[in-house]
Amino acid sequence: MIIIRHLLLFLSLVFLLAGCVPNEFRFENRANQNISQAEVLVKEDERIKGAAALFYDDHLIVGIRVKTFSRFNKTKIASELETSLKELYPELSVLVSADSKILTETTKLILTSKDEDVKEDIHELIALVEEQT
Amino acid sequence: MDKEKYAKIEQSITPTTPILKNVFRAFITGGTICLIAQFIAVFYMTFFNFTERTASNPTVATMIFISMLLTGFGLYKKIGQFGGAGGAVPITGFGNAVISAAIEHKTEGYVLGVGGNMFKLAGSVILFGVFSAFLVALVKTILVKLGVATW
Amino acid sequence: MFSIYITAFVVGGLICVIGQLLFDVAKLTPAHTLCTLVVIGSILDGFGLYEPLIDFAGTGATIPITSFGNALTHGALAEAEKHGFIGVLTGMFEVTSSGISAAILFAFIAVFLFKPKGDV
Amino acid sequence: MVKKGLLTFPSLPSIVATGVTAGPLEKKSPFHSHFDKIYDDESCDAKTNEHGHAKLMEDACMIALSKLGKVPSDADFFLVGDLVNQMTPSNFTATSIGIPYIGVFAACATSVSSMLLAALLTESGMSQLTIAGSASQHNAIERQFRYPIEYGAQKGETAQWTATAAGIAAITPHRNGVPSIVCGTFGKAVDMGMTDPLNMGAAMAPAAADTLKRHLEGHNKQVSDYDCIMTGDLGKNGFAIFIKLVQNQGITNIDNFSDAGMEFYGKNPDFMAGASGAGCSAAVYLSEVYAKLLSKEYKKVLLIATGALLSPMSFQQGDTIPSIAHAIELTMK
Repeated sequence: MIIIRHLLLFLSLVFLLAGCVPNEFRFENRANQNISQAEVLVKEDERIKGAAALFYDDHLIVGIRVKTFSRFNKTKIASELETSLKELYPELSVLVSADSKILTETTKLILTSKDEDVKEDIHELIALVEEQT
Repeated sequence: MDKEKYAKIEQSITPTTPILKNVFRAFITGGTICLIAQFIAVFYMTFFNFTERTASNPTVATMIFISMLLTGFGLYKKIGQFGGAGGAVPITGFGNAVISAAIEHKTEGYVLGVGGNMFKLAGSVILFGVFSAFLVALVKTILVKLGVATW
Repeated sequence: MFSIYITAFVVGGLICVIGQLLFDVAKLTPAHTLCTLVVIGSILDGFGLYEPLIDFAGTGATIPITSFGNALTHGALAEAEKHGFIGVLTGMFEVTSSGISAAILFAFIAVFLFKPKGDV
Repeated sequence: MVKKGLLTFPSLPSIVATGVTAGPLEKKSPFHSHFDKIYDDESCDAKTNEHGHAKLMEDACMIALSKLGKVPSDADFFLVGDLVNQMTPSNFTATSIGIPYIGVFAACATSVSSMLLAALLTESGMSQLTIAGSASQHNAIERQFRYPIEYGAQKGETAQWTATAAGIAAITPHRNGVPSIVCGTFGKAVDMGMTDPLNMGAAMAPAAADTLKRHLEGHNKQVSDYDCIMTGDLGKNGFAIFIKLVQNQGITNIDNFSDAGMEFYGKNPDFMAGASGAGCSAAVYLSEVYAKLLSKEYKKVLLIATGALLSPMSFQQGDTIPSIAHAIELTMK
């Protein structure tokens, strides 16, 4: 019994710590852009079930979560979205990733809004995505 | 008595492999190992700067570390006996093959024993991995140059 | 979020089932089975099918030995895309699988810590 | 009587003493109370498994000799064998024990072939005391023939577990009050095309059936003459096939048949089909069977040790597994 309780505790801890971001759409505008276009584009895509988008300065960073069976194509979905967003916001440097790390980190950036570090964090995320295995 | 006649007798008596049972056990064992690895991967993604893609390296290393402990304490052979391919196919099985061979041949010395025998089971996996990767990449490159395929 | 755990379990389990069928139906030895799976992983990556599987199943696809063939082929293809034929070779030399280095390292550590025990 | 492979010993050489040693896992054997020494360490407190293997054998020899009140220099011949490369454990034992030595290899059938040769030497008057027997050590032999000990390979129901045990017999010219060797049969190597080293019972069963048939016909005996007919290490599956083959030969009464390997671990499923190894049959024959002969529970027994004559290389080269079985008949008057 004790083992089971420990296991349950451990599992719930892992789930919590895993940055269990709920499936919702979060859009944050800190760059005086018209974000509604992006909102429509992301929300209308049926394959996407959650997203966090942050407009900051000249950056647009979007972390998306795709539906389970669309995960096979998630890199393609992300790059498609990236191309369309680039067309919408030609003046911004756009990063779209279906990697859950980007989603959690972007969510964190949106929630803990300390303006000074955001730029640095965004650059870090970009470097992270470009990193090869 | 000829060989064919004996083979018939032998087959009628030797119990058939319980394929369904083995397959089920392999599924459970292999699935559980991958599930544990997924927890570890999420752990690395959450607490360190790893993406889904880059987290796989430390995850694999951690799994092999676990495999080392299980092998050393004599538990991996029990997992292998229960799970069959479920224990052998995950990277932990690769680790088990290398580690078990290494500790087995310690008595012959570190160079000829450990060094020479470490890959006696797992070496073929590396050979065929590298060779098939070479062939596949070569064929694909030729096809792309011919315009038949794209990257 | 939770679905990744389910897909990892199921896909990882199914790859092991293929291995078990190679054991029991095709009567291959463990070494032959693992080699076959590595070659399968490598070929799947040649068709560009393994990476989507990783996206779908996470560790369910990266932990089975098939991912080793995939990693090598992927490295070779990535370089080949940039440098042509010579990239096939350089790409393979560039890829170091963490699986192999971890196995070597931990095996050598294990040599100092453990002794084989012939119990049941 | 001169017949192919058939031996009779009119002078009735006797097995005057036995020494049986075993590893820690062998405490699970229902025969363990008959073993003279059981180690707590699986490599018998030696540096390596191979040294442990040699120690197992050496201690069995010393125990057998001490029961007679003899020292190694009193013995005339030393006939032993094992399964490790070039029989190094036997060679090391022979070095330390210092008796003129003939290495005998018949895989797991060495237990009986060495005793038959010892009986021949005794019968011819060339030997007053011969030490014969065989040994096996699980760790040393598994790694030689199969995988590293800690490797997680799945073994099927037909696989066998190499026993850690040694059985040594001291054989002298006839003495009263101890079991003696009446006759024996050297087997022919039989190959029925079996290739699975994890199902060696199936490879060895035809050899056992062949030797049994030749022994019964050649010495003009019946199955019912014996209190016990015990094969060596066919295991559960091999023994079932052996019984089928024996029944096909027209022998219906199989009540007195048993198999040392199958019984060795008390049919514990952890050990799959049972024990194997050169020490398995030697240990059972020279402890359990010998004790029952001494107590006159058995008057006449036929022991058929079986051996699979494979090497890891022959298996990898895709060769089939030839097998051999040697039979020895013991009586107690």
